[in-house]
Formats: sequence, C-alpha cells, structure tokens
Amino acid sequence: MLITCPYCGPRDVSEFAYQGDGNRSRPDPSSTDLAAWNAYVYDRLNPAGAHNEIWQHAGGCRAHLAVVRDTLSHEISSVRFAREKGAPAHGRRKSGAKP
Amino acid sequence: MAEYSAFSLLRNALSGNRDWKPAWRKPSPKASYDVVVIGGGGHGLSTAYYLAKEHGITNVAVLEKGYLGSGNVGRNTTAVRSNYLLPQNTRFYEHSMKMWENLSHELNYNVMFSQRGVLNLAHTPGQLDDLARKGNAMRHLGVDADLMTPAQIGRRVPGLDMSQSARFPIYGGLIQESAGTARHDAVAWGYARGADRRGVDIIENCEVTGFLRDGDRVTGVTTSRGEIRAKKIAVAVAGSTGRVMQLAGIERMPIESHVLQAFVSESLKPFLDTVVTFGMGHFYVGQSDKGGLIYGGDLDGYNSYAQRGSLPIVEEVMSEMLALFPSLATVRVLRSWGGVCDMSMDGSPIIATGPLPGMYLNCGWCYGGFKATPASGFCFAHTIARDAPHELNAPFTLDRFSRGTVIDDKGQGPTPRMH
Amino acid sequence: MVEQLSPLAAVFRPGSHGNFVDGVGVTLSEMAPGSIVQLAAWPGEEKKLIAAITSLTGLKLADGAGAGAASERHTVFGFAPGKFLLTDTAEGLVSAAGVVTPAMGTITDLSHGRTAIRVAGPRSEWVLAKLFAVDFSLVAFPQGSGISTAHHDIFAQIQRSGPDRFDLYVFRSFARSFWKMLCHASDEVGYEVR
Amino acid sequence: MSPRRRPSGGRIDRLRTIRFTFDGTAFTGHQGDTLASALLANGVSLFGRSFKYHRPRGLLTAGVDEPNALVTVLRGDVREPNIPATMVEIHDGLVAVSQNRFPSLAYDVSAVNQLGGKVLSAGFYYKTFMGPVVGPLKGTRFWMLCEKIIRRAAGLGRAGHAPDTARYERMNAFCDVLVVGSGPAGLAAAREAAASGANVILAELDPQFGGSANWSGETIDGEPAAAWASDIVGELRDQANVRLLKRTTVWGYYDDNTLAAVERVSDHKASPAKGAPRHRHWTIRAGKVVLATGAFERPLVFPGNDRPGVVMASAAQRYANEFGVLPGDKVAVFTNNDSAYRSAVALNNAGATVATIVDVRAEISEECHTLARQCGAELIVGHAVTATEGGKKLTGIKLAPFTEAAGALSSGARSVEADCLLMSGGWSPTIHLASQAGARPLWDAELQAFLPPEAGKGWVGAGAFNGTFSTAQAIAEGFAAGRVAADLAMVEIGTLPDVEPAALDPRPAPVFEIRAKGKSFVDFQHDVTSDDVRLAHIEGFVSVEHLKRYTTLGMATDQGKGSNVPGLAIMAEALGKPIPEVGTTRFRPPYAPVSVGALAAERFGDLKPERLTPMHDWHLDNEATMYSAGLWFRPMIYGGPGETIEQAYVREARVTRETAGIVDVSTLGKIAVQGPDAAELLDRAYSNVFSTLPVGKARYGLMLREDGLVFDDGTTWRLGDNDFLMTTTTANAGKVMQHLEYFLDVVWPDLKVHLTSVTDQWAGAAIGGPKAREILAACVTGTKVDNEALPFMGIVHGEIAGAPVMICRLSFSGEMAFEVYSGAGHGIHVWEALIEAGQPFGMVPYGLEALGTMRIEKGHVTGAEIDGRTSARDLHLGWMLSRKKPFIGSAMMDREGLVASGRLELVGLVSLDNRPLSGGAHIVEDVDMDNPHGSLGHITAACFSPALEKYIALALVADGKARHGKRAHVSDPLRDRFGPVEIVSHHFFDPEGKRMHG
Repeated sequence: MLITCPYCGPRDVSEFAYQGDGNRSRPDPSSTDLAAWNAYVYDRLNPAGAHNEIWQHAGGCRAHLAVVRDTLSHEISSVRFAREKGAPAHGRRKSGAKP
Repeated sequence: MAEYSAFSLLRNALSGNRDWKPAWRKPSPKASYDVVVIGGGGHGLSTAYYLAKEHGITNVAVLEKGYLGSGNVGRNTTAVRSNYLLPQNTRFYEHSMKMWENLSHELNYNVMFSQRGVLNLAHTPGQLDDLARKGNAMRHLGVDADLMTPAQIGRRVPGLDMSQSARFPIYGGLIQESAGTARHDAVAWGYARGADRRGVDIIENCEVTGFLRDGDRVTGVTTSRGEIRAKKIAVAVAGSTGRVMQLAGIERMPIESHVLQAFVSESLKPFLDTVVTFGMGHFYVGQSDKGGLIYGGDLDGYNSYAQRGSLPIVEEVMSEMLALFPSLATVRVLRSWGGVCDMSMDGSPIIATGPLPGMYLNCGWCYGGFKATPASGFCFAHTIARDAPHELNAPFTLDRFSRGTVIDDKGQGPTPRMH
Repeated sequence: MVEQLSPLAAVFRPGSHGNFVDGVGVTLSEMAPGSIVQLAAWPGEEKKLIAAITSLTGLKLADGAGAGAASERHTVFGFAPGKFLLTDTAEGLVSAAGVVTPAMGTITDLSHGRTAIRVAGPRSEWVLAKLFAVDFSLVAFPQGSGISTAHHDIFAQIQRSGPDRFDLYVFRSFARSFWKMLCHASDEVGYEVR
Repeated sequence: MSPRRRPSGGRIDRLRTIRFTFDGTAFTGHQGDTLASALLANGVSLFGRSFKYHRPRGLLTAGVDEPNALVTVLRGDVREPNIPATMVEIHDGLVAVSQNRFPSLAYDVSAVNQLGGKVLSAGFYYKTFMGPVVGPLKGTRFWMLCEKIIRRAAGLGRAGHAPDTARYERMNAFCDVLVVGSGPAGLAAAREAAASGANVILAELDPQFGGSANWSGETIDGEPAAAWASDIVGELRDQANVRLLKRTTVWGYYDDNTLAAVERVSDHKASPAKGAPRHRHWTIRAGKVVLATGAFERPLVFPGNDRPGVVMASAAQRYANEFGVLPGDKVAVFTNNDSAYRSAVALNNAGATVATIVDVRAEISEECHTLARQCGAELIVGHAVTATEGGKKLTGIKLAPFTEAAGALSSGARSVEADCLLMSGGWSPTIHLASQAGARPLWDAELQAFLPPEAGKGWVGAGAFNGTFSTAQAIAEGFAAGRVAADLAMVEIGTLPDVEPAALDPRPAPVFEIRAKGKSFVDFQHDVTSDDVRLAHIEGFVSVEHLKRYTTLGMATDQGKGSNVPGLAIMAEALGKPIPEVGTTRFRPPYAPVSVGALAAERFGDLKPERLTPMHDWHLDNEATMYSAGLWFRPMIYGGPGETIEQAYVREARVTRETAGIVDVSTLGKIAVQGPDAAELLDRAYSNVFSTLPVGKARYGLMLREDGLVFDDGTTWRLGDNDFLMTTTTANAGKVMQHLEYFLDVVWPDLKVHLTSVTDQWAGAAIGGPKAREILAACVTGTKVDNEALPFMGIVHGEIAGAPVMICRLSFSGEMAFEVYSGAGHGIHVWEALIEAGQPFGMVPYGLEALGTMRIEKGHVTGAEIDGRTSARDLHLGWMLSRKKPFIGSAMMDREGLVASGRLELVGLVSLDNRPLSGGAHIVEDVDMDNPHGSLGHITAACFSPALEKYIALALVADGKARHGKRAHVSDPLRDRFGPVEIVSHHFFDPEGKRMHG
C-alpha cells in the first residue's frame, strides 16, 4: 500500500502509523458527559468500504494525515493534512438497517 | 448417521468408499426458528451444537454467508492455549482447554487436538519476570505452567539460536504443556456434523442482508435466501461484526476489524513439536502434522475487511522467524493469507445479551478466537438459552468499557491494533 | 572548544572494502558539520522563515516541499511542512540563528543529536535503494532537495547534494548500527571509507 | 555424450562440462542444464517419492510447476529442501539429494503405504485415531500417540539446523512499467514501452529471457524464435531506461501496484561474487504492470498417470529443444488437444521414435493428421490411455476406445510399448498475479480454462496469459499492452509478425479424466486421486475450498498449478454442474515458494538496530555487563572480579548512598517542547500543572492515557518562557512523542507548539550521593552548585572540562543528586571528567540493577508498575491529579471500575525469611504449595536493599494500603519459592526525603 503524503509524496505504508477512526470528535475537555467520553474513547466506526482515518507519517515528515481509504479494496481516495480542517467530514456509508 | 471409527473406515474402504454420507445436510431455510445463529464459523457452529446438546434447543439455524468455515476458523494458526495473565481470561480459556481435551470424542470427529506445549520465550531478565508473573497467575488458578531454562529450551527446540551473541538472546521461557494445536477445519466440520445430527439446520451460501425489527426488538433477518424469523438472533461473526451490526443500525462498536496474516512453509520433516513464541516482537511458529511450519506475527495495523495483507508485515514476520531460527533461511514460504480480526478495545472478547432486545452478541475475539471455540459456544449457548451469562463469560460484557472494568491482558488501552 | 566525538569511531575503517576489484561503487564518509539546527515555522510564517534563512546563509530556497540548497559553508533543506534542517561547517549556528524570531517559529539545536553521513559515487542510488523505500532517481529526487524517510527503526533525513551524492542525517544513537548496515549494503559494489 | 543427449541443439554449452552429484552419485552435465535436464540426459528416470503413498515419481514438467522431482540442495551443512530439480541450474560442485525416502530412492519402505489403499482415502484421519474415552489413553492421549508415528513419516525434505551464512538483500525499485514474463508477448511489451522512454523493468523467472521462444521451434519473421528473442533482449539491454531481471520470480502483487519479486542471484554459481547476495528481494512499485506470464499445460487424469516416464508434452518438447535431451526413445502421446502434436514432432525431430498418438477426440483437424504423419506416429483417435505399465519406469501403455460425449470407454483395449508418454490436457493461463490483485477469473468454455477478466486498474495482460495461444497474436497483444502500460495512444499494428508454423486450434476437448480401474492422480505430490475428489463430493465437501481442505488438493509445493482445474472439473462432473459453479480458486502470494531468507533480507541476522549512548564504549571498557532495554543497551552492573550480580549491585548502591555514584541516563526520552503555547500543552498533557513552573526549574509530571490510566512519568525542565525540555521513560519515549504529536496535529491544531526529539542531542549522567555536590563543585565551572544557586529541582548552566553542561538537581535514587546534560558529542569527555572528579571520593559508576535497588528503596515507580492497567491512585500518585484543570484522561479516570475496592495497589514487601524475592512471584494470605490459589497480587520488582539490609520488593496487591503492617506470603510455584513477607509502605527508605533535599 502507498499513501501519498501531501508533503512527501507517495510512500510505502511501512512509513506510516495508523491512528484509527478519523470520525471521532473529542468532547469539550471540561465535559463530564461520561457517555460522550465513552463513545469517543471506545466506540469506533468500522465500515466495510470508505473509511475516514488518521495516519501519521511517522517515518517521514511526521504530519498527521486525514485519509479516506476503502477497507475492502484498500484503495485511497483522498489524503490531506489532518490539522488543516481538524477531523475529516463524514463520507461514511449509510446504515443498511431496516426501519 | 454412522459413527466414525477405524471399523467404519475399513468397512467403507471395502465397499469402495461409496457409502459415506454427507457430513452435514444441506437444508433450505425454514420460515422461522427458535434461534438463528448468524455466522457458520467455529463459534456459530459450536453455539448451535451446545444450544441443542445442553439446552435442548434444536429448532436452530446457522446462517453462513459463504461456505461453512470460510472465516477465521479456517484461517488461523491453530494454537490452543490458556496462558493468560488476567484471571477472567485464564478461567475462560482454561475451561475451553478442558473441553478441547474431549472434543474429538464429544463430536466423534478427530479434531487432532495435540497437547504439544506452547513456549513463550523471554529475552531479558525483566521479560522472564513478566512470564513468571503470568505463569504464577496461571498456577494459582490451577492451570499448568512452568519456567524453562535456556538449556532445557535448547534441548526441546532444535534450531533455535541459543547463543548469547544473538541480538535478543534467550533467557528462558514459560511453557504450558497442556497447550497445543488442533486441526482448524476439522473443528468446524466436527461441530457442523454434531449440530446437524442434533437437528440444527446449517445453511450455507446464505448472506444476512438486514434485520427484521419490531421497534427495538430484532425479530428475524432478511437473507439472500429469503426472510427468516426467529425468537432469538445470535450474532457470531467475528471479523465481520462491524458489517453485521451496521445492518442492525448500530454504527459504532468498541471494535475495529484488522487483518492478520499467516504463513505456511513447504512441508518439512517434522522437527518442531512445540509451538514457540518470540518475546521481542509478535511472532509464533508451530509445525503441522503434514510438516508445514505454520507461523504469523503482528497485525497489519489498519482497518481492513480485505483478507489481504501487506508486504512490510511479511518481511517483518520472516525476519523475526530468522532471529529465532537462523537455519530456516533456506526454507521456503508456500502460502500466505489474511484473516479479519475483531479487535476489541481491551483485547478481550464480548459474549453478552444485546445490544438490542432479541439479539445476542459474540465478538471481539482479536486473534485468539480459535482456541475459545468450545467455551465460546458453550457460554454463548447458555447466555442465549437463559438470557443471562454463564459465570465464565459474565465479565465479557459490552458495558465494561463505560464502567471501567476492562480486561486488558496486554495493558495497551483503547488502541485495538496493539492488543 | 571541546571537539565532538564521532559515534562512528569504533567502526570507521578508512580504506577500500568489499568487492572493489573493479573500482569502488560508493564512497562513504562522515561529514561532521560544526552545527546542525532545525528551524520550524508557525503556520503562515514559512516565507518569513525562508527569508531569514537566506539572510543568515545567503542560500536561496525555492518554495515547495523538500526544497533545498547548499554552499561551501551551509546546507539547508525542508524535511516537513514548515521545517528545515540547516547546517554550518562552523559551530555555534544556533546562537547566530537569532534572525529567526519567536514570532516566526522555533530553533532547535541538533548539532550533537544527528550524525551526518555522505554517500557518494556511481552506485549511490543502488546502495541506498537497498535501505530506503524511496525513489532516488534524479527525476524524483532532484539535486539539492531533501526528504524524511526511515529504514525500519532508523529515521533519516536525506539531502541530494550532487547527481551521485547524498547526505544522510540519522539519530546519533543509531549512527553506528546504520553505518554497519550501510557498509554491508555497499560490499557488493565495493566501497571506500574516507 | 550420454545416451539421451542429442549431439546438437538447445541452449546448453556442450564445450563446458559441469560435475555434480545426485544422491552421492557423480554425474556430468553442461552449462545451461538444469538438474532435471542433466539427470534426464544421464538416463535417470526416478526423481522422487510422493507425499502419502511414497510412490516412485519422475519428472512431470520442466519448470516451476513441477510436483514430483523435489530435491534437497546441500551447501556444506546448509540444506535447502524441496527445490524442484527443474529449477536448479547445475554448477560445479552442486550436491543434490532426493527426499522423503528411506533407505533409498529406489527402495523406500514407506511405499508399503500404497497397500493402505482406500482406507487411506481423503480425510480418513478425521474419522479415526480418537482412542478410548476412558483409561490411560483417554482424552487426547491416544491421538497424540498416533500423531507421534504419523509425524515420523510426515514431511518432504528435511530442514537443516546449521545457520545459513549466505547473504540476502532487499532492493526497492520504482518503474513506469513492469513486464512480468519475457516470452514473445512480454518482449514485445517491454520493447514498445521502453521505446517511449518509460522506465521499464522486465522480469523473467528463468535463467534466460525468451520464454516459449526458446523451445517452441517456431520462426518469427524468418528468424528462429530464440534468435528473435535474443535480438530484442540485446536491444533492451542497451537502453538506460530498462532494467532486465532474469532468474527473478515475481511472486506477490500487493496493494497500489507494489510487486514483490525474488532474484536468485547466486544459486547457479559455485560461490557468489564477493558481497553479492544469494537472493535479492525486490519490492517494485510500478506505474503499470504487463502480465505476460504464459500458461501451464495440464495433466490428464487416468490410472497410472504418475508413473515415471509420463511427462507433460510441452515439457518434453522443452527438454528436446531447449536442453537437447530426450525424455525417452520410444514415445507415446496422449492428448485432448492439438498442441501435443507439435511436441511430438519436436521429439521426432530430435531423434525419438514417436510410436503412437492417442487422442480422445474422434475427429481431429487436417493439420494434426499432417503432423502425426510427419513424425511417423500411429494416430489413434477416439481412444484414451487407461493404464500405464512398468515398475518404477514406464514400459508401455494400455488404451481403449473412448467416446468423448459420454466420457465412456468401450471394449477393444490394446497395449503399446513406450518408455515415455507425453500427455496434454489443455492449458491453464498463469493468472495468479492477476488473481492476487483481486481479479476474479472467468471460465472460458472454448478454451476450457480460467481466463483473467478485463485488465485491472493497475495491469494489462498479453499473450497466453490472456488465453492467446498464437505467437503472432501474442506479440501483437504484447505490443498493445506495452503501449497501454506506457500510457501511449493506441496505434494500428501494421501487420502481424510472420510466425511459422501457423498456430493450431487452441480448443481442447472437455475431457479431464479417463475413468478406469486404478489410481488416477489429480494432485501428484499429495497423492490426491480422482476417487478422493469423488469421496469429498459424497461427504458433502463440494465447494472448491472444502474440496481443497478436505483432500489437500492443490496444497502441495506446486500449489495446484496443474491440478486445480482437473480437480474442479471432476467435482463439477460429480455435482452435475458446470465448472464455474463449483468455484474458482483465489490465488494468494507467493506465486511460487520464496525463501524465508530472501524475505527477511537485510534484516536477516540483524533484526533490530542497536541504540547506543555516547558513553557505550566506556561502559564496555569498564567491565559493564550490558542489558538490552528496547533497542538501547545499558549497563546492568559493573562487575568486579569474581562478583555475583547481587554483590555488584549491592556494592554499587551502598557506595552511592555512602559517598557517590554515577549512572548513564542518556537513554531517557527527551523532547524539546517549544513555542508560546508550550506550557498550555503541558498543562493539558500532564495531570499536574506546568504553566506555573518558573524558568530554570524542573517538575515531576504524570501523564494519563485518554482512558484515565497512567501512561508515563518524567521530569520536565523549563529552560525559557516558551522552551521546555521534557523527559520520558526510556521505554515510552517514542510513544509519548506520538501521543503529543497526535494531540497537537489532530485535536489542538491551534496550539503553537513544536515538538522535536532531542533524546540523541544530550548525553545524561546522574550523579548522586552525599558527596555528589562536592564532586560537581570540583569540576563544574561557570556556575555555583550550592543550595542557593542550585536548589532542589533547580537548573544551572556551566561547563565541565570546557564543555557546556546543563545541570538539574533532581533525584531518582533518593540521594542528593544531579542530572548533568552535555552535548552527546561531549558525552564521554564530560563523563570522564566527572569520574575523575569523583575518584578522590570513591565514587562508583552504577548500573540498572543498583538504580533499580535505590528506586525500590524509595518506592519510585517504573514500567513494572505503570503496566497499562494501573491508575494514579493505585500507585498512590492521586496527589498529582490536578483538580484545577482538565487534562488528558481526567474525564475517564473516575469511572466506577477505576475507583472500586479490590484494585491492585502499590505496596512494599519485606522478606521475613531473609531469602530473596523475585519479580513475578505472587502474594497470598495462606501458602498452599501443592495447590497454589488465592493470589492477591504480584511482585513487580525486588532486590536486596543495602540500606535496609533486607530483601525487599515492590508489589501490586489487592487493597494493598489496607494491608500495611500485615503478614502475607510469597507464592512462586514456578520457582518453588514460598515464604512469609510483611506488607509495608512502598516508601522504604528516607520517606521524608531528607537526603535528597540535603
């Protein structure tokens, strides 16, 4: 797998450290809403398909990247610096649940 | 259906092997069942088996998306052990171990459980203390564990680099002699045959596409082979938990799906009778009865449902193998494959009622699910039948994260790829 | 001033090694600049920082990822967004770098923390390609530019200082291990240490 | 010249004779021979034994798909097992031996397994060996007894235990176009792509480029195909943008067009060139891939199809044309398609008598009639071979009339004498790499083969890979593929190259098996017969994966290259379904077996680099025993003559507490935290407050993880308003850095802070003990070090022996102590100056053991206690949890499970029987040596305390604090150590800290 770092260009996946689900938003630091904290710390989106993820180019420029990657094909559709807009916007699939 | 035995083997051979019967039927799904188990892997099949055997619930269907056993039960590296640090895990896996010891008889199917020992190596005095802590924890729960000296290890495991000049010299190890390996496919087939003989419908090529709901309650599933209603729906799809729960409208779970690669070498004259694990990285190796070295290492480290690994991990695993066994450089890798692991937030499984009414959940096995197969099915069946956990799976709840009662054997915290 | 000791001293064997009968493929040397300094700009301050670097060293730096330049005395290249590695043959660069104001960014002295190794010669790309998953061809990695990459656990910043010449900056504690790997990788093409 | 070697022809160099041995017998061959061709030339027909039945086996193929002729190559003590003889190039001194036989290849006692016959059918072991339910062999014991015997018989080659001293290397490559396979299609693609200026890599698994051009016997544009190929290779070789890799197997197709290949650099040489590897593992990142990997000829399944002397038709043609060797004198042919006729002609041209051609088809083309006549063979159409005759060598075949439509034999059997039978069951394109890339193959009923689907995103196919069996068409496809891959506009190819002779009809008859009495092999190596496949069907193992797993079909070292399609076809017939409904196999890496050494490559023998402190060499020169801590090496003790470890650390700790000691702390993680928001970041990251820390002072800090458990600890020094130096534990340096970087980059991008790892910038020496200050005062210039200038947690800057230093007064040992940081390049210089200054006071260097001893005495925690499961309160560090501000982990640290009773808490232990305690021992209330139970917790660290003159330990014990003053017992059944202890506070020594505050 290659990840195209916006600074360094395409690099081997071995240079990157996975930092997981990029859809999580951290509650306000002073929040005492334990459910919100629990969701942030422990719950993850885990789609079979396009997934917003955070990767760090740990063996390169060390920037954190917001990556949209398909978990079935491993194809990457977008990469940008995570810090530019915070966490990436949701591009996740709709639930298939019946009402 | 005929019992399997040396006698039946001989009798059938004499009649040209034409009189064997299918190991399990291929029924069409009925409109409704008491229990529908989603997932025809080891855990789903054993759950169905124990529902029938222990609880007399035989109006059960096991739904499998592909061919039976196409998930992790046929993709793992076959180790069976109960060498855990934390008592919740040790008790559960040790119960499983005891079940393994009689599984071939229980199922009348030789699952080739071989208690050849699993050896964890230590490469620093500190690691040896850590192993002693774990071994003593096991001993205090009645589980066998022993420390081995380098000399003992050298005698037992030929080819291991025992030199002090090794980059990570071997200071000793912890062995669980009762641990070992089993033939993974046979476990799935044996449970399938056993469940089938008790009346369970095993339905292959039947993909669940959605859940039927009555309010919050799940009342059935839609599948590629039609709608099936059920009083209780048990989900045992480790590796695909994210996908299936999404069908039920549950987007977020304390689980990530990760790919773990495994490797088998060409067949060699057996020389490695013990399963050996490396202490300075994630590496483990055993040798099958056919002679192939079966080994693996770390997760690829990112979410994936692809059952396909990446090259850097291949290289990593091979270099770790040679760090232990420098002579195996000339041995050749024959096959590699990837399995999708349900990585939970503390490295321990979830076997519980819920999260929706009518639903029961068995997931989060990380890469340790194979050895749990008997106990997992046993406990899950109990949980489904009684609507309450067995004491062995009582700690493995879904709410342990919010309550802070996590069971974190590796102490890595909520970083699933590290467990 | 007390001289810096090289971490390579114990394994530094000047002379020709490996398969050098048909000439040496690469020359390996330690550069030992007097100063190695990291300059890092705050978001939006990168242009000012580059201007400060120019005023300090006289080196003109193109805008863009990994851009770099070199003179007899100084080398500089970008290795991460807003971050640059700057060297000086003389010591004490960190104090001279006051032209970089706190409003622009930060200065971090790494003169002791990084070991600079030069790989030069016709087979440089071949030897480095054994260690790094990076395209070293001149098209992909133009002269003067820099990159950050890693050889397994060993982090490295690399500047191409000539068509067949690369300057590698590795963490000092890893330098001896890295040097041994580099020599091993160079055996096949023959190498000279000097 | 040996009897089977033709006087001329092929690529071998008859002027160069090469000597080698096989099973101890000396043979000769020629440069260019494989072990297979050389042995064949010497009249050898028996090459190996099969896996289960130990049946005698000869050569089936001439390439990488060989299932039978596996050998072990010996290089000194180093063994390389399971190498197909077809893939071994001979060289002087080559030593090869056969495998899986005892006592010899010709007489193998395990051949008795064949008598097991139908009892040893597929999966028989699942049905037996379960043993009794009660008695001494209950449970798993009977099976394990059987397994012992089975394991003695199992396996193919034997692995050696002598370390392999060969070199393996890795190479990273980048190209625009990777062409896999150098047959006519691959060469055409490479030439076309290269002409455009694209960077091209051409990889060929054989020792020479050209593929089928080397043995087809065709002419291309009037030139022999081999010469045509070598002309193109010559052209390519001169181009700077082309890299030619022969002996290179592209074995893995990974994500984003990352392909893995192994180049056998030196296997064909008696010894490698200096510094050259044996294998080179290429990781090729390609813009586009051209797959021109050809096709494999498939065996036919009929009784006795495994007898030595039965060989694939194209392989025989290769032996004749490429190596000048005849696999037999009197040849018969058995086919379901046209291609074998060309093979027959080739053998006839090379001097063999072609006695008979047996074709299952009742009607064949005029060309085939002509070809049969041309080689003088009796053509018997509408027949099938029903048996082979002979012992370990073919002497003849039996045939009978056969109706293709019914698949049935009828009476009228006859025999034909032959010492070699060429068989051809059609061709399977080599689609493995495309399959790895995710393509689902499509069944082509005309060609009776799985073809790749339309080109994938990253690759394009050409030639036989696509099911194109005409050389002229293959070249045209190669040309087109080369243009596509190089991103060129498609142009009309003028005229197809003129290839002679013209292509034959590629469509075989859909006949895979001849059902007659006797064992008919589908998977040769694993002895899977057509009856085994049918048994799998009867028992319901009907999906392709079940078939493979139940019968082991296709799991042998040839990975089913020849057996997959026949196996599927037989299952399809049993099911009464078309082949594609049974399924297709998804191929996984590697395409062909790859040496572990090649994949470990540059890390073979050097798994991890060593990290060394600036003072490393000094430690070694001063008798330090080193200890590996992660990648670092640190002194464990400085052993005096005859000292035990305990004596050494006790001496070091005692002297330190009496006068002074010095320890290398350079491995501590150090992070420069710089910028206007540096203090704010620290306030958020640490559980305690740092924004109030004055410049020139240090503070001990504690970090939690988001889940509220303890993450790491260390001191952080404020060097300027916006400039902090954070220290971390050695083990967690990298993790802490990543943790902070994550928050800065992802969660708090607004904070203006830069983080830089400066671990390697600084050499650190901690000097402690009652005399420490005097020693410092003796060597430090430029600053005072007295209590006023350097109070506890104060920082000063000065010089030691001319080198700038930064000194912080802090203490891990509990003594009056100082951490002296200098530039790493000055590390030894400063260290030696400190040692010299300490000499008059009797200062000693101390290692990790003494460091550990003093920290245990003080009750300081390290990674043994911060084990990822403990909370700050568990470690009695609750006082460090600020209530004034939120910080990472503050929201989660009070969850019910983390504040519940019964948690493991840090305590001290004193051995009451004056015997040592050990890390990992457990604590119980009442000892039960026979049945240990009731663990309350465990020892995290233990030592003999010279300060207390007792064996003491730190432990994590349930409700530990409530147990202070109580007796308990260590229970360490693993090391057979039981005994009484007293549970005490973890502050053993100087709990008020008088010594460090001075």
